[in-house]
Amino acid sequence: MLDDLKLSNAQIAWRAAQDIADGAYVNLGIGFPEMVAQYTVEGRTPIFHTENGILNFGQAPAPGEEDWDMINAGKKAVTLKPGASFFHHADSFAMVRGGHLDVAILGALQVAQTGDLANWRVGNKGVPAVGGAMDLVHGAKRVAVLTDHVTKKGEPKLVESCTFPLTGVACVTRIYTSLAVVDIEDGHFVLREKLAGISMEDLQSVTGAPLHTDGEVGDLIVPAL
Amino acid sequence: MLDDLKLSNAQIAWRAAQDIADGAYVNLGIGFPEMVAQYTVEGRTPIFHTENGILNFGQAPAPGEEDWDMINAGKKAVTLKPGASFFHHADSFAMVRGGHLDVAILGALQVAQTGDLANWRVGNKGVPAVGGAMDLVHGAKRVAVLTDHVTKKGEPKLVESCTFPLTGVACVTRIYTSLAVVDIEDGHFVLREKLAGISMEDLQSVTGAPLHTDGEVGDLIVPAL
Amino acid sequence: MDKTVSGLAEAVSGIGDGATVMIGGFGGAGNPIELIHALIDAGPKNLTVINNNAGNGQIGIAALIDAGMVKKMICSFPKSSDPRAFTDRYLAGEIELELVPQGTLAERIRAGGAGIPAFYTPTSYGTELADGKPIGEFDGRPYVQERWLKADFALIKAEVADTMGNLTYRMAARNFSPLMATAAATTIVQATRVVAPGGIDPEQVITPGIFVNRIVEVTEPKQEEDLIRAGASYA
Amino acid sequence: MDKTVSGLAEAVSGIGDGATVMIGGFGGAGNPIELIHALIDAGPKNLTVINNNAGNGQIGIAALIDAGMVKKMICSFPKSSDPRAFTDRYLAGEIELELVPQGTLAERIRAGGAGIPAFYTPTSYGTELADGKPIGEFDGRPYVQERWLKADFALIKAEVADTMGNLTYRMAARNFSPLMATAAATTIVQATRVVAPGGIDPEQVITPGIFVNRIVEVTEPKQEEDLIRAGASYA
Repeated sequence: MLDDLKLSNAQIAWRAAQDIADGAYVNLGIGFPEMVAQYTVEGRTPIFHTENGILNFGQAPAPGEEDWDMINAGKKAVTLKPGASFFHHADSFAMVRGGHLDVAILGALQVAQTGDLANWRVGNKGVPAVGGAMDLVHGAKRVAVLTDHVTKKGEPKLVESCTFPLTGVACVTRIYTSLAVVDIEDGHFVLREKLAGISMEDLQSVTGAPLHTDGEVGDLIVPAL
Repeated sequence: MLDDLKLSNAQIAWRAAQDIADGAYVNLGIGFPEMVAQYTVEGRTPIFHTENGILNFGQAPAPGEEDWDMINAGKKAVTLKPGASFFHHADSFAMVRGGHLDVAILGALQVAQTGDLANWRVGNKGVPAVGGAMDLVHGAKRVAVLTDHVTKKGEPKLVESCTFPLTGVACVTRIYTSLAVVDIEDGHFVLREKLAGISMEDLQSVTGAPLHTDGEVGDLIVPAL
Repeated sequence: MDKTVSGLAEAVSGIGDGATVMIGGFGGAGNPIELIHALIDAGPKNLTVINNNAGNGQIGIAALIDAGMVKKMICSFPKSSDPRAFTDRYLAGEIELELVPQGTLAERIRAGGAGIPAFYTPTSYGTELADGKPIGEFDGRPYVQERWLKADFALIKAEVADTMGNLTYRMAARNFSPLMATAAATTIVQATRVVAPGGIDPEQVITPGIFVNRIVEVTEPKQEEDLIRAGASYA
Repeated sequence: MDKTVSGLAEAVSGIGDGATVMIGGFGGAGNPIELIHALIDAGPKNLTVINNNAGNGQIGIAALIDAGMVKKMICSFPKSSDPRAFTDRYLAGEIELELVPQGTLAERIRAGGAGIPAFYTPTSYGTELADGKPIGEFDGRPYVQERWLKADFALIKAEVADTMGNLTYRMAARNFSPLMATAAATTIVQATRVVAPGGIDPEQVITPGIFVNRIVEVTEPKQEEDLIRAGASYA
């Protein structure tokens, strides 16, 4: 049933984009979070940061037009917008660690009600790779997560405490899922919006820790995408 | 008697300049040490660094030609040589603290046989001001001092241990005085050169700690300046 | 996005009593004289001011001190060409001084901007300026632990700004300014020229716009050294 | 003063067995392919290599690993487009990995160049990458103490170099290179264009020459991503 109701990744990204203010400095994690840029709200011009040293990059160039010296952290070719700048890695992570980004939007394997995030490694097999994830979770004024509400096996991704290796402790402030928008406040999940078609009980049953409310729970309404 | 023999400041600066290799990166302290630049050995091109963010600056401009946005750490107007660069203060002191300078040449109130230097403050009266002195003593591969051998009152400036507030501990490696060239090695003064006209005994009598020797002591020979 | 404001008064608005203010400049180079004088006009009290020096002559930071607005200076060298304003108040016990070695001052400000709460440096080890600070030993050598420096506001003089806040500087007027721009909650810039986005080559941006909040164009900025040599005064 | 050398072989001379080598580049941007291949030709063993990634395809750092010359990688992301060379050896236990968060890697290298033996960062606190590292608390928040990183050599790709070693870079090929240039005892640069002193505007120098030891001109440098897409191999 949830599979019929739930938002697509594009719709989750769209919802996250609604919360990005005009002029905000934003870092989008590699992969799914990068989709958020496509749904920038009309009339707003966020400035996108990439760890490898560009502020205010834009869309991918047309195929064949790539310059591989102008890439983002996902190693995809990008273009520049007017007012862009290049800088080295220490300056780039000064922006991150120094709290200069307004928002970082990341993917998640698990998010705990304490705000702990696990998103870099499932276990201890294979080659570990961390990139900039552990920096980004401590950098932005607001750290948001995009994620399916449950795993492919139907297990909660919003949990009491993470079982996968942590990326950071008490760092996430908002979660955009395929079913809901959940804030993290004082070590609790606080439900802000949910799909109208799902009951509180059903939502709680696929969430690994108590969903609190604080005033009215809004309807999570997104366009068809 | 010593007053008749002793080198002028210009001659001390000249002697120090002889030890600056071609292509060396050099910081000259404000005041007396700045004179060293005037005696650069023919055919050598040291590169001068100033704390406030210039590498490879040159002579003062002609009077009236000053641009007060192009000054050295002593707030004197300078010119640029080809291959100069500007950078901010953190990068400038990364050059210093990171050990990238080949030599820093500083003034001294006292130098101890341990290499301790006192050169920023006589006592605890008046307004204290430290500038970059405490950074420079830990920055360069070689930290040298230019100084009269004794104070105006005839007291030794090369001492067992400094009585004035310290600038740095175990930092000075060579001292160019008005009477001698003295290295600091393993907590001892090691005499390298002395004026031919002064005896070992007389030199020792105006030096506040034992002068050791390690091989032959050369004659300190400088031109009339 | 346009960070320009209408004038100097708006640029310095909101700097209240007790604020900590970083001010760019070294000697006469890079001091944002017009912003400082606008701040004197605004008149907040009990400021903590961070600059390499402590003002010269009767303009800029010296005038700010003369106006009785500065409670404390954090600087490396409060003795420049004519430091009377600071000296008089300091000897009278009317102004506090936190003396910081110049490289440590620069690194503490950079650390503030870069989210590094503390670091170790060889500088000042064994001296009175390390008194009371934690000492750490690394690879057999002692180092002093220093803390980051942040500010509520930074006042910065730039050469060119675009409206998004990207900045370039002029020669050695760069000095502490790019660091201070990163370490203040609100960074206020006076620029000799303001251009549209794209007007600065992305390769040549020294301060990226993310560090800048307000920009005011001052097309013919005063140079502190020139003012001092001319005997100028704020009043 | 002229830091240019006659060719690639001379540029990488003296890099001996057991050396620690920083190599600039992030993804395909900024990797000094020609210097890396010259290093493979020279053939030292048991190298420790520091780069954000751990090589891709069959060229550059991947080829260095395939040649059996690398004992240890220090990097943040050893899983790029085609990381087979590293993956195979890592899973076979034939190569060590020190995994460092990207911002911490950058800051550790900067610290190495700036004479800062240790610093505190919020990054990795509470994670397995902080295991065994000292924790410090500042203003009520916990931080991880990290140490500087230095190297014997750095291999750097620049856009323009003057003969005194002043450098500019090309777009996002800048990445770690200006940091690594400061943190190595010997910094070796391949530049697309070498000019006389004065050929780079002093305002636009990114790496001042003090950090550079050897320069070799490589007028048409290979771009790693292009090589990988073309299926190129070192051998």
